[in-house]
Amino acid sequence: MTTIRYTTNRLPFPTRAIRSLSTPGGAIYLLLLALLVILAFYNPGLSEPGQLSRFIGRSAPIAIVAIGQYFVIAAGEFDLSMGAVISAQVVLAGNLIGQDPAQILPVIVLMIVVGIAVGVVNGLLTTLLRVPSFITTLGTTLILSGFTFYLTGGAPSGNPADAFRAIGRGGIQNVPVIGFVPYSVLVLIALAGAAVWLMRRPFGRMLMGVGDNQSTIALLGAAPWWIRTRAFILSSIAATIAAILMVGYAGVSPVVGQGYEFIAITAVVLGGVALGGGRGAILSAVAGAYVLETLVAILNFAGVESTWRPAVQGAIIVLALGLPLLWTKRKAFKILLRRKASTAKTPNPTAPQSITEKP
Amino acid sequence: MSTISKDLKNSLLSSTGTVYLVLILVVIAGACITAANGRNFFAPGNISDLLTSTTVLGLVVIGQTLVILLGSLDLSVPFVLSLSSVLSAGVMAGQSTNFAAGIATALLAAAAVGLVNGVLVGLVKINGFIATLGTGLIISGYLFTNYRGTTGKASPELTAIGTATLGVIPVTTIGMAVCLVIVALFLSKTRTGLHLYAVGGDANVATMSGIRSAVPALVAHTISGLLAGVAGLVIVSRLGVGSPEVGTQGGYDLLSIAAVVVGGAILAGGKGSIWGSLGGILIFASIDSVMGIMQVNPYLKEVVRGLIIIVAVAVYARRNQIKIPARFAAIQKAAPTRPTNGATR
Amino acid sequence: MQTSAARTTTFTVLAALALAVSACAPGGTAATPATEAATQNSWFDQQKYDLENSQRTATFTGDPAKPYLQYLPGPMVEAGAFKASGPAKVCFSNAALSNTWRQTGWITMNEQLKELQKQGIISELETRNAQDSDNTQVADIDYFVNEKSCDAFIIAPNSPQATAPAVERACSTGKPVIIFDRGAGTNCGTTFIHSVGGMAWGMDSASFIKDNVEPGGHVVVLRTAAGVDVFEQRWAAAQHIFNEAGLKYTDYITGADPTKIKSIVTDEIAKGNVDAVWVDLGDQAVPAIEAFEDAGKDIPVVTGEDNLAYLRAWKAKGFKGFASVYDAYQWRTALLAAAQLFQGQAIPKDWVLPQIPVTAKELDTVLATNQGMPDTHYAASGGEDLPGFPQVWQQRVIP
Amino acid sequence: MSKSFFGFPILTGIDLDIRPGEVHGLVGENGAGKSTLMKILAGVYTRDEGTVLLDGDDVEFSHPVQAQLAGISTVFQEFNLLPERSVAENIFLGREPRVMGFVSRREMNRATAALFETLGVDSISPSTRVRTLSVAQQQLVEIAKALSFDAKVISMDEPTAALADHEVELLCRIIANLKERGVSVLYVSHRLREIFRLCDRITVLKDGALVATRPTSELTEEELVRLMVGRPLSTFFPDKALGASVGSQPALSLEDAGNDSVDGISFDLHPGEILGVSGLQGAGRTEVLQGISGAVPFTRGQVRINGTPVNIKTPGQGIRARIAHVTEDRKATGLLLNQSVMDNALAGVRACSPRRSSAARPKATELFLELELSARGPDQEIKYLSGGNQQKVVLTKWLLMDPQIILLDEPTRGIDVGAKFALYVLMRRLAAAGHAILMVSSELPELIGMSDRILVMRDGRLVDELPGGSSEERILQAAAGVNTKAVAA
Repeated sequence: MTTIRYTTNRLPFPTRAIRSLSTPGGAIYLLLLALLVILAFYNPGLSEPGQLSRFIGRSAPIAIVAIGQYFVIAAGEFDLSMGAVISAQVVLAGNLIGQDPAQILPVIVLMIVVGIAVGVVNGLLTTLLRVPSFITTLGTTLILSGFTFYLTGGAPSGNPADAFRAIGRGGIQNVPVIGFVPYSVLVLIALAGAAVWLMRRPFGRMLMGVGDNQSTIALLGAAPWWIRTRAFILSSIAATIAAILMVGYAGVSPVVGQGYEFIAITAVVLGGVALGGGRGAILSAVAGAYVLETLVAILNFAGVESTWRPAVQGAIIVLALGLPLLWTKRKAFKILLRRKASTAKTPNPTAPQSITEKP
Repeated sequence: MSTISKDLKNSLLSSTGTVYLVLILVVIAGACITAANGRNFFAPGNISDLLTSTTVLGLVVIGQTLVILLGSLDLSVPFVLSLSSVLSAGVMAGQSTNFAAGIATALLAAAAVGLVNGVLVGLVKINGFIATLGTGLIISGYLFTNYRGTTGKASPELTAIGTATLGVIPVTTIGMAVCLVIVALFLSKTRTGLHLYAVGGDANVATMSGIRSAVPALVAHTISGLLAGVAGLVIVSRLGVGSPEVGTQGGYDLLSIAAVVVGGAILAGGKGSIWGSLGGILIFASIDSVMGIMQVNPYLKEVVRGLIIIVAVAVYARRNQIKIPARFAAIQKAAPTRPTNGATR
Repeated sequence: MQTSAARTTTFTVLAALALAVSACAPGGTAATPATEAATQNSWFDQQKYDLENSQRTATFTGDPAKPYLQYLPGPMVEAGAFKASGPAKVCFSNAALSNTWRQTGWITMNEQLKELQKQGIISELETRNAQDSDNTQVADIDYFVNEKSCDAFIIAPNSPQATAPAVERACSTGKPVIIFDRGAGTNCGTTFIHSVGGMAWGMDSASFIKDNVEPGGHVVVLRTAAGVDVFEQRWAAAQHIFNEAGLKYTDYITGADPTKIKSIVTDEIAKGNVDAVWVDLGDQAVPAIEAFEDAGKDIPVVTGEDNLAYLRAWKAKGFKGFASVYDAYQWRTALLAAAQLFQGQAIPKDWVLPQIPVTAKELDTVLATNQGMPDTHYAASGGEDLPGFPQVWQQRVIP
Repeated sequence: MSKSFFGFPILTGIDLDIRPGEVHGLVGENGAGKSTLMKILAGVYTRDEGTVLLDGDDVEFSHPVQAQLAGISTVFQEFNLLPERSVAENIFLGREPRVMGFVSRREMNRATAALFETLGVDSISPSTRVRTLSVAQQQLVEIAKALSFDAKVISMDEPTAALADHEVELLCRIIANLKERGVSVLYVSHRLREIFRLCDRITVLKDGALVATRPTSELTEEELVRLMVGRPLSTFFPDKALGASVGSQPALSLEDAGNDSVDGISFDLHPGEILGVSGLQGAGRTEVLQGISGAVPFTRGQVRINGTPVNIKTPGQGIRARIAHVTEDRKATGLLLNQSVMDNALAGVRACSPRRSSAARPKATELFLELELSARGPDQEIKYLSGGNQQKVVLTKWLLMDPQIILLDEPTRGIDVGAKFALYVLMRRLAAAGHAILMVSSELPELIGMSDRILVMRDGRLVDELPGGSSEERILQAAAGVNTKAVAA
């Protein structure tokens, strides 16, 4: 045991970056890079000006949803209501803005308010009534989508004004080098920046802390219930912003947002963020979202039969998470195979002391 | 059987009792509401409908209960169910001679998927949520690539089972009840069944007691797959054909999880019972049935379902608060007991 | 650290794997070879194809102002025992209300119901929605059968084969069983009401593409879902025509998710020339059109349906469009069929409704008639002569 | 029957034999190696050297179940029970009796009932869920479980720590019962009265080595205490004389404070003073600290801070009253294991005064350097640090919140000697700077070396107050209730 003296000097950034590549949260960037190379191989046009930024732009909603989900997962919870929030907000935007540009601002404000309300409900039910978030958000999903469809007659009446849709559809033309920059890329960059900033702020660290060990945080005089509730609020706001971008990008439809909660959870987990909370980096979750989207694009370009695509995604998920675990467990497996016969002799003498994590 | 009845009695006194209390209230309220509208909740048609809708979900829920007791989840059930339906109907092709082969193929495939889930969760130790999401996606790829729409044809025997009734009770419901009893027996009468509770409740205690946590995981997931397969067969028996979509159409993944939780189980594992889950399904089915009779707008039905889930679990969470024994409790008068901060997690 | 290193290795392996998967994938690039796929589509049925092809252009019996009561000459069903002495109860097992076409039809049906109730022909319509689930629908039909209070059944099956056994049980009650929309895998029903058919739908729009795209051209095909018979039939017919015309095509399953559609079309534009977009559901066309706009490309031939969102985009953007029609007014016909039986009138056994597509010629008229309707409305809703028109459809309140 | 151990790193050359039907007491101060010894016997740890002979056979266990099957059962301090399962299911977990391949619940319940009958317990039904039982009853279930293995030896680790008096009586009867049936009991306890009452022979451990094994009849309580204590450690402590301003207004004063766990707590804590709290496990020391800080608040009595009455009901209020509370279980309530060193240190400031958090960062660095924290840097995850360094970070966390009153619960538990000394120096320095420190410790030398005064607790009450330099014997006697005349009225 050599004593390492505490040093305030952090390692130079490149060293830290390279080191982090060997962590789950860092390796996702390698995977993303590899997939982008493959995508460029199938679609040489990707290197053309504007193409890459368009690709980033159209995937921005998923990345934003992943950011929202990250907050909740980091705090040790789930948010299954994100898809329903997106659908509800899309319908809201379609019905309330209509073709009247004057309505845009008030309706955006209303949407954010609705988003916050959903987050508050999710958060309070989970923290104060102690309903597991999986159930809470499943319940709010049903309630929210049921109500939206009931009130709007099953579908939004039509696309909102073009000025509103420009947020998700338009962009800045003729940018040097890049060519076209969709607004959604700017929104994503702003949000990701804000999220990174927020995670470094006291609130972000408390959020992480609550996911890591709620008791410690509670003894420091903070209110875990309020920290968690804010995570749910952030996630609902993220879903709302994603909804605004999606209405802009492709127009209204009640199916917009369907299944996004699972995509978001998958992206976050692929990004090395632990279910159960307290671990993982927010940008890795964003990278996880882009891994999924790049994969979909590759499958499109490669002409893989459309019906097989979910299977490829499923396989990637299982392998990406399973192989590392399998690698660390290979010893245990050997022991298991060897001791197949005897029941009394249980393997792994250190097991009783190991701390088992529960989701 | 006496131990089973004792077991039943025991669980009725515990949180399962709450579930059935809620169920009774729901049924009474339902009967009143329907009666107020000039309809009979207990009409044979309605009872039969209620039981039929309980059957398929019930089979899935039995498996899901095991998996949740273990502390895992099974999101692949809808796809396993569809898989079983297309395989059985495909192999049978309407021929009596293929009856057994069709059933065997479907159940083997379903159990195999369950086993794979079990390996991923129990041995590789991937989070059950993610693992079964992944296998579900893989199966869906297989299904939608190889089957476009309804396929095959049930053998006459299977169709006969699907339509047969004993009084108002469909034979398939009786089959579900048999599965329920078998799994209940498995849980209370086999070591693996008991160990399942232990692994889900506290993995450390299980290991200290010499239990290998992988075994219950493998068994629970395999049974869950197998029962989803049986559910697929029941669907084929009723529809006469297999379909790659029947599972996803029913939304059996989240609905079954919701039913188990409404039945008093906790998602973290180790607590819950088959009988509670049965109560959970019956609560859902009764409310659905009332709403069906009342012709409630389908979207409002969803709202009601969502409310039930949240309210039920909130009620159970209240009941489950831990009380700390007090050394000087006698001295104090009105001071409220307060759990330590750690107890909330 | 061991885990971490393993992670990196894994990801590298995965990346390689992904590469391998994509490299081995059939087709590799561009479009699916046409001839190979032609034999594959199990949904193609030459007989049905020929029949619907002839019905497309046939002359219909009845008042053209009331297309929902028109039919093709053929065997009729005598009302006979179905004649009711007073207002009768109809039970309706509906597959779902999960898309805008069904919602439009359902609104029309309810307005028609009010009329028939006023006239004292129908007392009540009891409805159960199966929410897109075959199993639920079977239970719903069995519920009606067991309750024994229905004087007639209307069934809009979720999938024809799967609901067949239950439909047969409804038939065995001896009460009239009216099937509409997707059809049942059994012939026991009193009548089957439908517009010409899915194949005709596909033929209409695919022929338009054939006429407007040079042989060898490339069509992007957007399919809502695999295995749903309505969509599969539309596609089977269109595929047949594309194959015959020597057109190349790439097909995608979209789930009608506009975001997905737009990404797909954008990628296709990036890959190279797209000469036409064929959709199997009107909702899919608008995002596809927008993808061309956003890419700064001219909009090629994009087919659609009679939903107003498409018709309006067509009008506004002036591309070569074509709207196949699958009449939403058949929902109304189903109820009228029951009413006619109760009144002792004969109805066609196979009630084929006209299915007249909207071409550039009719576009302005159709748009004028439907002014003020929401984008989700379908022009062929057939409610023009009902008292609630147009407010009820404009407000779009789902009963 | 005999057992021998030779040469452990933590335990060295322990040579111990337990006779059939004997109750063998194992005593020693904290850290003497009792727990390690028990865990080796239980199969939780493996030994490095030496042999364990059971009935003359050399045995080695790599898993608790092996030890149990061989006839050595252990009742640990933390229960290994599933709260949602029945008593019988818990007792037979992993080896449920089967009839024709099926678990026989009837047999299981019958066997459980029989076990309780042999124990003379009739209050527990085999089919009740464990979670509905009291702590004492759960303890009995653990004992029944240990016995169910047909144990030849049962070792018990502080079995009475959580029990009330009448429950202790029951346990004594049970042990007597076991003894009659020829079962040997290895009894670890701090409560000397029980040791003398129950044990036939007593083994004393000190610093991982065996001091003596004597028949109980040859020992007096005073002698035993003398054997246990006497570690030459005083040189490790920094000078005290830095200026406890006793006599000035107390920083903290409790008057008849109490709640569910403690009662009638009254004392004053002055600025510049280190007040030690001693007592056996379960005496209510931790609960007093929790009451003061608001973690588990007092429900009666009066607390004053600097003379002003306060009513602290939550940790947040405690922090606003400038109270720091370093908890006993670092991992469970003190650390954020997956977070970095810096995040842990700043957690407190961020939680209660986020605006000051950026200003706190350089201060944290200063403190780290001053405490000679051994870590790779601010970004290292705290779980990779040693216990001592973790504790330094926890202290830093609290100091950054500028407390006046510092509550320390077992501040040096699981910490190496070097880190301990650094902490002692820090404590002294803090006291000298006018902080008031209340320290709970089970390490008597530490209490004696550091405290200006020592409070002794027993059974939830304050029983004695001793001056700083009191002898270990004096403290132990008060804590264990050996010397009845020492009990304060």
